[in-house]
Amino acid sequence: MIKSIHLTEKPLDITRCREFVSHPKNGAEVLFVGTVRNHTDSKNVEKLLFETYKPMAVKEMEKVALTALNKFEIASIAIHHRYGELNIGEIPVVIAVGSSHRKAAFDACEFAIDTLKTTVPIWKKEFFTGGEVWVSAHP
Amino acid sequence: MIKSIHLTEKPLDITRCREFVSHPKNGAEVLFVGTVRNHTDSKNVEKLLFETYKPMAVKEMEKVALTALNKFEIASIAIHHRYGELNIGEIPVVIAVGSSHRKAAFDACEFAIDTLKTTVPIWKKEFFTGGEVWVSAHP
Amino acid sequence: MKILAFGITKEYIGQSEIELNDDSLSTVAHLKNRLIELYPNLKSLNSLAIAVNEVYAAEEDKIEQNDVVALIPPVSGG
Amino acid sequence: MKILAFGITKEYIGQSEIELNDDSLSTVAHLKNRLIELYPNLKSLNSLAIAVNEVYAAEEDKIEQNDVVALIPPVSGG
Repeated sequence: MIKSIHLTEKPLDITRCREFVSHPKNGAEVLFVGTVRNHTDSKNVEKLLFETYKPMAVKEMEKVALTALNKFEIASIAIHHRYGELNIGEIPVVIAVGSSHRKAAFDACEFAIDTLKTTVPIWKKEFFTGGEVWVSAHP
Repeated sequence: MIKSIHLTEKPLDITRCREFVSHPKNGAEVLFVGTVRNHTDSKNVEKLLFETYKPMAVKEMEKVALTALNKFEIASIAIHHRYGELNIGEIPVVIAVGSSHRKAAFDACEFAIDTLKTTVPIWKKEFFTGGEVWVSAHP
Repeated sequence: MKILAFGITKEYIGQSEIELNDDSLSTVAHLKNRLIELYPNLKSLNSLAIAVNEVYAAEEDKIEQNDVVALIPPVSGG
Repeated sequence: MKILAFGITKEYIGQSEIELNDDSLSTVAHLKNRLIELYPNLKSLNSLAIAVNEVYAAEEDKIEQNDVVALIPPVSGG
């Protein structure tokens, strides 16, 4: 059960995530990298603020990692998330999975990002020209 | 239709693949990184030799990329493969996909590696202690 | 008890932390109803989960005065 | 015509390239049968595809004397 959980204000290091899950027994690594988009629907996004309930978020990230390790034939997983203010193109999230089965690696990585987006207490506020909105707050 | 195809004897550059598919409009990047495993079934692999029919392999890699771009809602794809002699832990293949839809990015990346493994004329020879074998050649 | 507010709930409540001392609030459902009475904007949210001591709680879960409660509006990480 | 051999087929044939000049070999299927007669080990393979001018060919495809043919045993990249 090899996992790396990291919730930080500093820039994420994709290479570090990949190297964490890499192992001579594996053979397959799948990575998901989220980046800040310059638009949502028709609005131009200028920057994002990520807020978090840090101790709980870390626990929930641990749960996502453990569930992925139990549910799929994978050897290792890294889930790193950033918070604070991020500009366009910056990286809020990196998930890396190591496995000897590439299908399991894809499935586990997709499961991890999907689950993170529904369970981990992190909130995103988008800033537009002349406006701001908490994403997904309202119907 | 943004694609990067590369078939080389030199080490692959994962960061370069990711940066190629990265774009402020995207938001999601999925990468597959293949590494040389130290074992196949019960045998200890010492090194691998990748041979290729290079002009045809490049054409087939182009086809994989174009098909992925047409079949899935993705913006960009990089397919880089290495040939020659590789040691344990080295990287024979990197596939990176950029999209604004993360599910499409996962699906396209998995499709690309699955298809590459069945259509692109590249052959792998495994070297063990006291033996060598062309992978998948025989039933 | 101590109640932490995050994301949009922090804006609705006007601060990131409030004290609410009321022995009659024995379950998560009671507390949630009371908070919606106090801050009606909370009703406008897509969802409002409650965490007790850093773990998601169910509506029927009991709460104690020394628990740390957190308001979890719809999350949007990743 | 020029015939290129890769992977294990190069070992079976003993070289990476042979010349085969025979006007009667008008389709991919004919050529494949002839090659298997000449190098019976080819029959042991999981599969043997033929590329003509760097494109996968079907059994019934015609071949010309100036085509470049390649033997494609089971691929194993990635």
